[in-house]
Amino acid sequence: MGSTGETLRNLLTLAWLLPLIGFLVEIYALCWTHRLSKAPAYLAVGCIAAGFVCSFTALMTWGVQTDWVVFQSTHHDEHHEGDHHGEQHHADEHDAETAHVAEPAKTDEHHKHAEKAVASAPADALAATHADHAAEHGDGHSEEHAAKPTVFAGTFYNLGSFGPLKISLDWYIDSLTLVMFTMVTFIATCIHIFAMGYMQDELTEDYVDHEVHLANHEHFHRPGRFYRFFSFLSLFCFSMLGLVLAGNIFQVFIFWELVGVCSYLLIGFYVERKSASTAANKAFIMNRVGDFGFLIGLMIIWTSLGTFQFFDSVDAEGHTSQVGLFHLIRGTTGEMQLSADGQQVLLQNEVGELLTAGENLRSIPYWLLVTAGLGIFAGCIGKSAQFPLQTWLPDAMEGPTPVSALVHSATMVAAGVYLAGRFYPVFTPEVLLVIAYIGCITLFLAATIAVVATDIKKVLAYSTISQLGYMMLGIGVGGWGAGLFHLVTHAFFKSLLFLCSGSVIAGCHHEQDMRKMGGLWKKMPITAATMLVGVIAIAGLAIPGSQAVLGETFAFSGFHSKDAIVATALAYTKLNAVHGLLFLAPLVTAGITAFYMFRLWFMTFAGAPQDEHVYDHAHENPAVMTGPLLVLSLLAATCAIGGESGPLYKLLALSEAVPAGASTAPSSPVTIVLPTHGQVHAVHATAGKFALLAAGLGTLVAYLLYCRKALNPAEIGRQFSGVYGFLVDKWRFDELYDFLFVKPAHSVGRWCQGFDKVVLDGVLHGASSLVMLVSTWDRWFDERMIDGLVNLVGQVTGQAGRSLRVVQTGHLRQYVMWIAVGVVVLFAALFTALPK
Amino acid sequence: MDTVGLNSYLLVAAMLFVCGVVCMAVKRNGIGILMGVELVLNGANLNLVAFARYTVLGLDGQVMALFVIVLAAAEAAIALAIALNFYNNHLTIDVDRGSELQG
Amino acid sequence: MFSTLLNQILSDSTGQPFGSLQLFGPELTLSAGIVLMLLARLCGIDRRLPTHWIALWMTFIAFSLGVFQFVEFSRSDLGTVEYFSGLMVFDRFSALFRLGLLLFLIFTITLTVISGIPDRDDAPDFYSLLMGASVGMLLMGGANHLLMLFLGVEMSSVPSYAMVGFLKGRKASSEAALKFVVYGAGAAGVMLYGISLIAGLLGTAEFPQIAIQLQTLFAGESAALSNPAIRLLMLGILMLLVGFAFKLSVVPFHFWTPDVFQGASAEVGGFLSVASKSAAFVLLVRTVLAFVTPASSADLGQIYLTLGLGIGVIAAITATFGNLAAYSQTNMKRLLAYSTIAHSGYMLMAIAALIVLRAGLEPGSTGYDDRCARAVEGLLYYLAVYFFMNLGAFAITALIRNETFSEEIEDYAGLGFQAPILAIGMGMCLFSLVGLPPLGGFVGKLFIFAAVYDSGFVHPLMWGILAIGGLNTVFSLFYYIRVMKTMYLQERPATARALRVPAWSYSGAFVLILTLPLLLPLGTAVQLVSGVAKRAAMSLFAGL
Amino acid sequence: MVSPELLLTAVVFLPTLWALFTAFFEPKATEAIRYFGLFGTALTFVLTLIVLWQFNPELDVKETHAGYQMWFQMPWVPDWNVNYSMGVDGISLPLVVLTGLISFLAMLASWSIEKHVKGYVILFLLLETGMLGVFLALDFFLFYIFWEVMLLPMYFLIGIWGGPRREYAAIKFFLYTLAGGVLMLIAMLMLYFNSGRSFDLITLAEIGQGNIAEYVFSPTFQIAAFILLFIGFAIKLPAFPFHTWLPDAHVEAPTPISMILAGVLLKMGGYGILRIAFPICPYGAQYCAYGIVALGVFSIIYGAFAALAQTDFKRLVAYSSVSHMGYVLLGMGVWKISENADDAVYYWQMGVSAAMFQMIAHGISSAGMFFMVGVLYDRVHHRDLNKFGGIAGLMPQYTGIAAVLFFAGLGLPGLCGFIGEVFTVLSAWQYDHMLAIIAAGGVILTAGYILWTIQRVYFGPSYKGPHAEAIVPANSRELLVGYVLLAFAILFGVCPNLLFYEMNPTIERFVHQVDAGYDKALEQLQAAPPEGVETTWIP
Repeated sequence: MGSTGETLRNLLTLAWLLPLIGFLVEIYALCWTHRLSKAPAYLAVGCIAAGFVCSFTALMTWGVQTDWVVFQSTHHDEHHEGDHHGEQHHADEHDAETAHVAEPAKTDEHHKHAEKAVASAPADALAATHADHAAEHGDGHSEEHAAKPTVFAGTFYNLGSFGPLKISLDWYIDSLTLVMFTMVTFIATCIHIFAMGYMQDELTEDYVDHEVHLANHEHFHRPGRFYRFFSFLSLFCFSMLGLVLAGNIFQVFIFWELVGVCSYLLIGFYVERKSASTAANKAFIMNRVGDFGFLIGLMIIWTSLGTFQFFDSVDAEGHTSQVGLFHLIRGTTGEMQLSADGQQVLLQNEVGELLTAGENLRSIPYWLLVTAGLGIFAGCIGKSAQFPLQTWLPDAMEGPTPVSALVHSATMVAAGVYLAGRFYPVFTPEVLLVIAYIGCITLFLAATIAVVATDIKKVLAYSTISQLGYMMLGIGVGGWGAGLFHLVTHAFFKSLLFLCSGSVIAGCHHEQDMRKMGGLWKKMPITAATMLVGVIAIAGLAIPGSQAVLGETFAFSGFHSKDAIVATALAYTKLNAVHGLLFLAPLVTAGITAFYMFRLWFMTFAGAPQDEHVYDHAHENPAVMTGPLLVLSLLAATCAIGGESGPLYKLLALSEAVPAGASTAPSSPVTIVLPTHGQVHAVHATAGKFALLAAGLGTLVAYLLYCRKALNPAEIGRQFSGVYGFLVDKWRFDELYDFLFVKPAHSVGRWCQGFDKVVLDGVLHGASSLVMLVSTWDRWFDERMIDGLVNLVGQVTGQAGRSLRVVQTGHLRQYVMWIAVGVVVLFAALFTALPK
Repeated sequence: MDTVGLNSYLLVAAMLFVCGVVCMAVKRNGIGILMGVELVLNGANLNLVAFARYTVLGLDGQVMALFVIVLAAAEAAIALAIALNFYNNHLTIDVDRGSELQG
Repeated sequence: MFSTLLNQILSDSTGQPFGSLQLFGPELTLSAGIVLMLLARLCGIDRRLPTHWIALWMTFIAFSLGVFQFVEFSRSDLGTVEYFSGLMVFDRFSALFRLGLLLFLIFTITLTVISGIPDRDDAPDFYSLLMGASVGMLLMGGANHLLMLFLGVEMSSVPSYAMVGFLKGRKASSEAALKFVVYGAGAAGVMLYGISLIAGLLGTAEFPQIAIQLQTLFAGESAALSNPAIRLLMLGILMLLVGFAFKLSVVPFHFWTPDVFQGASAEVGGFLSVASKSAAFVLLVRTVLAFVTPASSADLGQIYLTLGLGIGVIAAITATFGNLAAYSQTNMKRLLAYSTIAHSGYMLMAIAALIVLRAGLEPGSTGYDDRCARAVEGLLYYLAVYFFMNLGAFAITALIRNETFSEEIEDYAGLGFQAPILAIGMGMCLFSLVGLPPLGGFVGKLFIFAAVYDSGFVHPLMWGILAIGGLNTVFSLFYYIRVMKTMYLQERPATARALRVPAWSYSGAFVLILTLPLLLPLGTAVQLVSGVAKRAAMSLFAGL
Repeated sequence: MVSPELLLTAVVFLPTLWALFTAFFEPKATEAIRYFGLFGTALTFVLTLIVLWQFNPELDVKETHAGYQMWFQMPWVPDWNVNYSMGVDGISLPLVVLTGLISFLAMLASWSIEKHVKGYVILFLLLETGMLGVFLALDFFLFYIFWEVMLLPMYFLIGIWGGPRREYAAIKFFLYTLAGGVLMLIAMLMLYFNSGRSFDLITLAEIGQGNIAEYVFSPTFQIAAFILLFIGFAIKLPAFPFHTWLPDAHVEAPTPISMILAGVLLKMGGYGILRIAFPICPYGAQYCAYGIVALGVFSIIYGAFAALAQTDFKRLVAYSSVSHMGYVLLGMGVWKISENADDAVYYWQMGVSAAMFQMIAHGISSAGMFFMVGVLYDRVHHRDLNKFGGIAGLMPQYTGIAAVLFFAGLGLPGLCGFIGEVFTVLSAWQYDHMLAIIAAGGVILTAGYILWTIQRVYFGPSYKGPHAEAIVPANSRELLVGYVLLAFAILFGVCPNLLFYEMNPTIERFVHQVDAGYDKALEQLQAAPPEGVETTWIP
C-alpha cells in the first residue's frame, strides 16, 4: 500500500488510541492522585487535541498524496464536475486497492469490464447514465490520477479465523474517514475545553446535587466526579474514532456498541438521579433494538458473502485473498449484476469479474441483500434516533450539556448516518427508499415536537433528530454527498448550539426552561451572538441574490448542505412522482426548523426577562467556555463555504462509492430511479429558492410570535389543545412502547419465572410426592392390602376346610399366607407366560 | 385305581402339604403354626420316600427324608425356644399380639 | 465297605490331590470352635479367657486354611473337585466364597467385640450360633446336591432365628424371631416340597446329573406346558425358588425382612444381610447352572428364557419396591432392611441376565461362556462390595447406637461434625450403596448393568429392566442422602448427648478398615478383585 | 518435557493429595487451612499453565495421538478393557486452564466461609480433582467416574455452607445430575457393547465416524445413544427444560461455589457434548441438530425473560447463565448439511469455536458476576434487588469492576462475552434464519435485565436495604479476585485470537471428522436400511 498508507494509518491510529490511553490514565491513576485537580481534564484535552493534530496532518498528507484532486476540477462546469467526481473516484478507489499490484494495463481492463457490466445491466432506466459513465471512462480524465490511490486499507490484527472465514480488526481510510476524524477530533477538542469550565463545580469533595431529593428532604451530597467525566469523554472519543476508522462492518458494530455504552455512561453520569439512569438504560436498550437489526444484517452478510471487510485483502504474494464487500456487490463500476430472473445478485471480484463457486456463479438472493440492508439500517435508526426509535434521544439530555453536544448531536448520533453512507454500496434501491421515508417521517415528526418543547436542550435534541432525518433522507434519495455534507455541517452548528445552550444553562444556574428566560442577550452577549450564528446556520437562511454578487450564495453552512438535500429530493421526486412527499416534507420542515430555532433564540435572549430570579443571577461565562463558542461559530458559518463546489463537499464526494443514479431496480414491486448529479444540479436553483422561502417564512412567524408578540403563543396552544397536547406528549410514543413492549416483556418474564416454579419444578415436586405416595402406598399395601387378601383367602380356606372360628388377622399369619399366595400367583403367571 | 401307586402317595403328601400351609396361615397359636410346619415338611418327606420307592431316585430319597426329619427336630427345638421367649415377653403365645414391628 | 468310605473321606481316593476332610477343613475348624466355646463355658474358662477370643482365633484358623486352600487350588490345574461322594463340590468359585465369608465372619466377630453386643454370659451361645450359621453358609457355597442345598439353607437359617431373638427382654426382638422362624420354616417347607418334586421327577438329586436327566426326560418330547412332566418340573422349580426368594428377601417374599432387621441387633442384621444373602446368591448361581445348560433343548431353553425374564421382572420390582418403601422409614435399621431388599433386586438382575444369556445364546457361539461368566463376575464383585458397604452401614449404626442409644435417623442430627469418622464412614457406605463413583458400589452396579445390557441382545426386555435399574439408582439417592443430610446439614440439638468417636479408637479404626476398601481397591483398583472374581466365575463354566 | 503421565496425573490428583494433607490439620487452625488450600489451588493452576505451555496447537496431527497431545494410556481394568487414559487437545486445554484459574480465585473468595473450614477446603479440593479429571479423561469410564465424583463434594458444599434453602437446592442438584449420569451410563454401556468392548473415547469416535471396519454404530443406534448422552449433558449445561436445578443451586450455594458452578461445572455439559456426543454419534448429532439449536435459542430467550422477572440478585445472575449457555448449544448445533454449499462446514466450525469461546467467556464473566453478588451479600446479607441502590457511591472501585463484569455478561464489545455471543449468532444464520433472528433478539433482553439490575443495585441516591452500616469498600482480596477476572474479560474481549489460536486446529479437525463421519453413516443408511441395533462381539 505504500508508505502513504502506513503514514495515514499510523497517524490515525495514534489519534484513535490517544484518548484510550488518556482514559486509562484518568480512571486508574489520576482518580487517586488528582481527584480535585484539573489534571484529568488537561490530559483529556491534550489527548484529543493531539488527536486533532494527527488527524489534520493525516488529511494534509492525504491531500498531498492525491495531489489535491479536490481542488482541481473547478475548471469544469458544475454539471460535469458532479458526474466526474463519481467516476473518477471509482477509478481511484479501484487503483488504490490494487496499487501495489502495479499492473499498468489494469485501467484498460477495468474499462472493459465496465463496458461489459453496462452491456449486461438490465435496468433500462439507467442506460443513459451508464452510457455517460462509460464514455467518461473513455475520455481519459480519470487516468491522470490513476496512480494516486485515495483509499488505503489494511488489517490490524486477527480476531478469529475459521477455515476461509476471517474476522479481523481493519482500518479503512478514505476522504470520508479523514473528514470525520478531523471533524470529530476538532469538535471534541472544543467541547473538552468548554467542559473544563462547565464541569467546574464538580471539582469539590462535597458536591450537592439539587436534582436529587433524599427521604429526609435534603439534597444529595457526594464527592465531585470531575475526573470521571473526562475519562468517560476520552473513552467515548476512542470509541467514536474507532468506529470511523473501522475497516469492516463487524468492527463498526464493535465500536457501535462501545459508543453506545459510553453514551450510556455519560447520560447516566448523575447516577443518583433516577431520571438519568433510566434515560441511560432507555438509550442503551433502544440502541440495542436497532442493533438487533444490525446483527441480522451482519448475519446475512457474513453468511452470504463470507466477509465483513470493506476492502479487498491481499495475501503475502500480492494476490487478492478475499474480495471486499463493496467490490463483491458493486464490482468496479458501482453497478450490481443481477441474474437473468433478477432474483439473485451476482458477486463480482476486484476487477469486476463474476465470481464462481464450482460451476455456479456465486450470488446472493436479492431479497436477502434487501434484508441485510434494512438490518444494517435498523442499527442506524437506533443510533441516529430515527423513527420509530427516536424517543431515547430527548431523554438522553439528562447527561451534562457537553455530552449532549459531543455525543448526542455532533458525533455519535451522526454515526448512524455515517454508517448509512459508508455502507451505501450494499444498499439496494428498496433499502434506500426505506431510508428516505424513515428520514422523511423523522424530520417532520421531530420538528413538530420541537415546536412545543420548552426545555432548551430538548428543543435542540428534537432539532438534532430532525436534522438527522434530513441526512437520512438525503442518502435515501441518492444524495450521498448531500447527506454526509449535512452531517459535517450539522456537527459544527449543532455542537455550537448545544454549547451555547450549555453556556446559558451554566449562566442561569442550571435552569433549562426557556419560559423562565428571556432578554439574556444583555447578560450573555457572546453566547447570544454565537448562538444566533448557529440558529441562522441551522435555519438555512441566506441572503437572496448574493449569488449574483459574490459568485455564490452567501450563507452559513446549514443552508448549503440542506439545500443540497432538498435539491436531491426534488430531483428524486421529479423522477419518481409517486414519492412527492419526500420533497414536500423536508421543504415544510425547513420552515418549521427555522421557526422553532428562532423561537428558541427569541425566547431565550430577546424580549423581556420572564423570571427575575433567573435573570438577576445570570452571567456570561469565562473565556474557557466562550472561546470554544467563538471558534465553533466561525466554523459553523464557514465550513461549507462554496457549497457543492466548495472543498468540503468535494472532499467528501471523492469517497462516493456508487455513482449517483447507479442502481438497478429489478422485478421488485417498487420501481425507483435515482437522480444523477446532473439531474440534481438542474433543479438546484429551484430547490434552493423554495427552501429559502420556507426558512424565511418560519423565521418571520417566529419573529412575529415570540419577538413582536403579535400573537400569544399560549393562546394558540389552548386553541389547538388537542394537537398541542399530542405534540407535548411527543406523539405518545413512550406510552405506546411501554404498552407494546416493556410491559409485555415483564409479563413474559414473570410467566417464564412462573413456568419454572409451577410447571418444571411442579413436575419434579409432583414426581417426588408421587414417589412418596407410592412409598406410603407400599406401606399401606403391606399393612392393609395383604391383610385384606389374606383375610379373604383365610376365610375361604376356613369355610371350605373345617369350621373355624371367625378368622382374626395377625401379621405373622398373613406373611406366611403370602408364601402360599405367592406360589400360586407366580405359578399362574408362569403358566400364562410360558409357551403352551 | 385298584393298586396303591405313586400317585396315591403324592396325593396324600400334597394334602399334608396343603393342610400344613393352611394350618400355618390360620392358627393364632404359635405352637399350632409350628405344627403346620411339621405337616409341610412331612408332606415333602412322604414325597421323597414315595419317589425313592417308585423311581430311580432310590436310596437318595430315603436318606434325604432322614436328614429332613433330623432337621425338622432341630428347627422345632429352636422354634419352641423362640416361642417361649415370645411368651416371656408378651405373656401370650398368640402371634397376632406381636405387631410391634410394622411399616 | 466302611473302611473304603473312611478312606474316601480322609484321602484322595477320588484320584484328586485334595481329600474330602482336607477340603472340609474350615467347616471342621469352625465346628471345633463351637465345641471349644461350649466346653470352655462348661469348665468356666470363659471367665478368664473371653469367649470371643476363641471364636476369633478359630475363625482366623479357618480363614487361614481357606487361604491355603485357595492358593493351593489356584496353583493346581483342577477345575472342579467333588468330595463327600459328590455331595459337595470345590472349585475356585466356592474357594473364593469361602474366603470372603470367613473374612466376613472375622469382621462380624470383631464388630461384636467392639460394640459388645453379647454380654459375657451369652457370648458362647451367640458365637456358637454365629459360627454354626456360617458353617451352613459354607455348605451352601459348596452344595452339589439338592439335599446339601436344603441342609445348607436350613443350617444357616436355624441359628439365625435364634440370633435374631438374642436381645433378651425385648419384645421387638422376640417378635422378630418368631416371625422369622415361622416364615423361614414355612419357606423351607415349600422349598423342600419343591425339591422332592424335582428329585422325584428326575430321579436324581445330584447337580451334575440334573441336566443330563432333563435331557433324557424330554428327549423326543415337547417341552411345552402341555407336557404334565414340565408342569410338575416347573412347580418344583418355582417352589425351590420360593426358598431362595425367602433367603434373598425378594418381593413378594420379603415381608419378614424389615421386621426382623429392626427387631434384631444391628450386628445380626449386618450378618444376615450380607452373609446369608451372599450364600444364597452363590447357591442360586450353582442351582441355575445345574438346570440351565448349553445342552438344554430348544424348547427347554425357551422355557428357561421365559423364567429368566420373569426373574428379571421380579428383580426390577424388588429393587423398585425396596427403594420406594425405604422412603418413609425413620428407623435406620429398617431403612437398611429395605435397602437390602433393593440390593437383592439389583443382584437378582445379574442372575436373570445369567439365565437369559445361558438359555438364549447359541451354545458354542463366540464368547458364550465368557458372557455368562461376566454376569457371575459382576455378581461376585457386587457381593464383595456389598460385604463392605452393607456391613459398614450396619456396623456404624451399631456404633452410633452405642453412643446415642438410638437407631432413629432423626437422632443422627449433627453427627457429621461430632463424630466425623463415623459420619464419613457412613457416607462412604451409603453413597456406595447408591452407586456413586469412585466407590465400589458404582463398579459393582456397572458390572451388573453391563451383564444385563449384554443379555438385552438376547431379549430386549432386559434393556427395560436395565432402565428400571438405572432409575432406581436415582430413587435410592433420596433416602440414603436423607441420612447424610441429617448428619451434616442439621444441627445437633443442644440437649442431645455429645459424643466423641476419635479416629484412633478401636471403633474408628474398625470403621476405617471396613470402609476404605470401598474406595481402594473396590472403587478404583478394580482389577485386583475383578480379576479374581473373573477367574472364579470362569471356573464354573470351564467344567461344563 | 515432563512426562505426560506424570504431568496430567499431577494436575488431576494434586488437589486430592492436598485434601489428604489438609485432613491432618487441626480444625481450629482455620487461617492456616485457608492458606494451605489456596496454595494447593495455586499450585494446581501453575500445573495447568505448564500444560498450556507444553501444548503446541500447531503441531501436525500425525505427531499427536489422533490430535491429542500429552496422550497416554495405561491399563486399569484389563478384563473390562478400562484404561487410565488422558490427554489434551484444543477443546479441553482452555477448559483445564480455566478450571485451574477459577478454582484458585474461588478459593481466594472463600475467606468469607467461617464454619467448618477444614471440611470445606477438603471438599473444595476434591471437587477440583473431579473437574480437572473430566476435562482430561479420554476413557469413558474414567470420564464418568470423574463426572460423578464431583457430585458428592458439590452436594455437601451447597448443603452445609449454603443459604437457607440449601438442603432443597443441594438435593435438587444432586438428583438432576445423577439422573443425567444414569442416562449417560446406559449410553456408555451401549457404546461399550457395540464397539467390541471399548471405553476408549478415541476408538469410539473412530467407530462412530465409520473408520473402523469391524464395528459400526448404525444410524438408529447413534440417534438413541446421542439422545441419551445429550440429555445427560444438557442437564449439566443446563438447557431448558432441565435447568431448574441451576437457579436454586446457584442461589443457595456459597459465593465461591457459585463461582465454580457457573465458571466450570456448567462447561462440562458443553464439553461432554463436544468430546463425546458429537464425535461418537455424528449421525445422531446431525439428526438432532435442529433440536439442539432450537433448545439453545429457546434457552437464550427463556433465560433472559426469566432473569427479567427476578428480584433476587443471585437468581437473576443464575438465569443469565441459562441464557448464556444457550449460546453454547446454539453454536454447537449449527451443523447444516447442504449439498450446494460446501463451506457450510466452516460456519459450523465457527459455531463450535464460538461455543467454546462462549464457555470460557461465560466462565470468566459469570464467575465474576457471582463473586460481585457475593461481595455485596457478605456485607448486607440480603439479595433483594429492590433493596439496593447507591452502591456506586459507597463502593466505587467495586462498582467499577462489577459494571465491567456485568457488561461482559451483556456482551459488550471489547469484553469476552461479546465474541462468544455474537460469533455464535453469526454462525447461526446459515443454519436457520428464524432461529438466528430469535437468538439475535436475545441481545435486547440481555441488555434489558442487566442494565435494569445495574440501575437498581448500583445507581440511585441511597442504599435502601438493611445493614447500611456494613457497606464498606471492597478489601484488597476482593479487589484482587475482581481485577483478575476483569483482566481476563478484557484480554479475551480484545484478543479473542489468543483463545482461538489454541482451539482452532482441533476444532477444524473436529468438524471435518464429524462431518465425514456423518457422510459415512448416511452412505450406510442409503446402502442398507437399518434393522435394529447390531450386535457385535469379540471375546
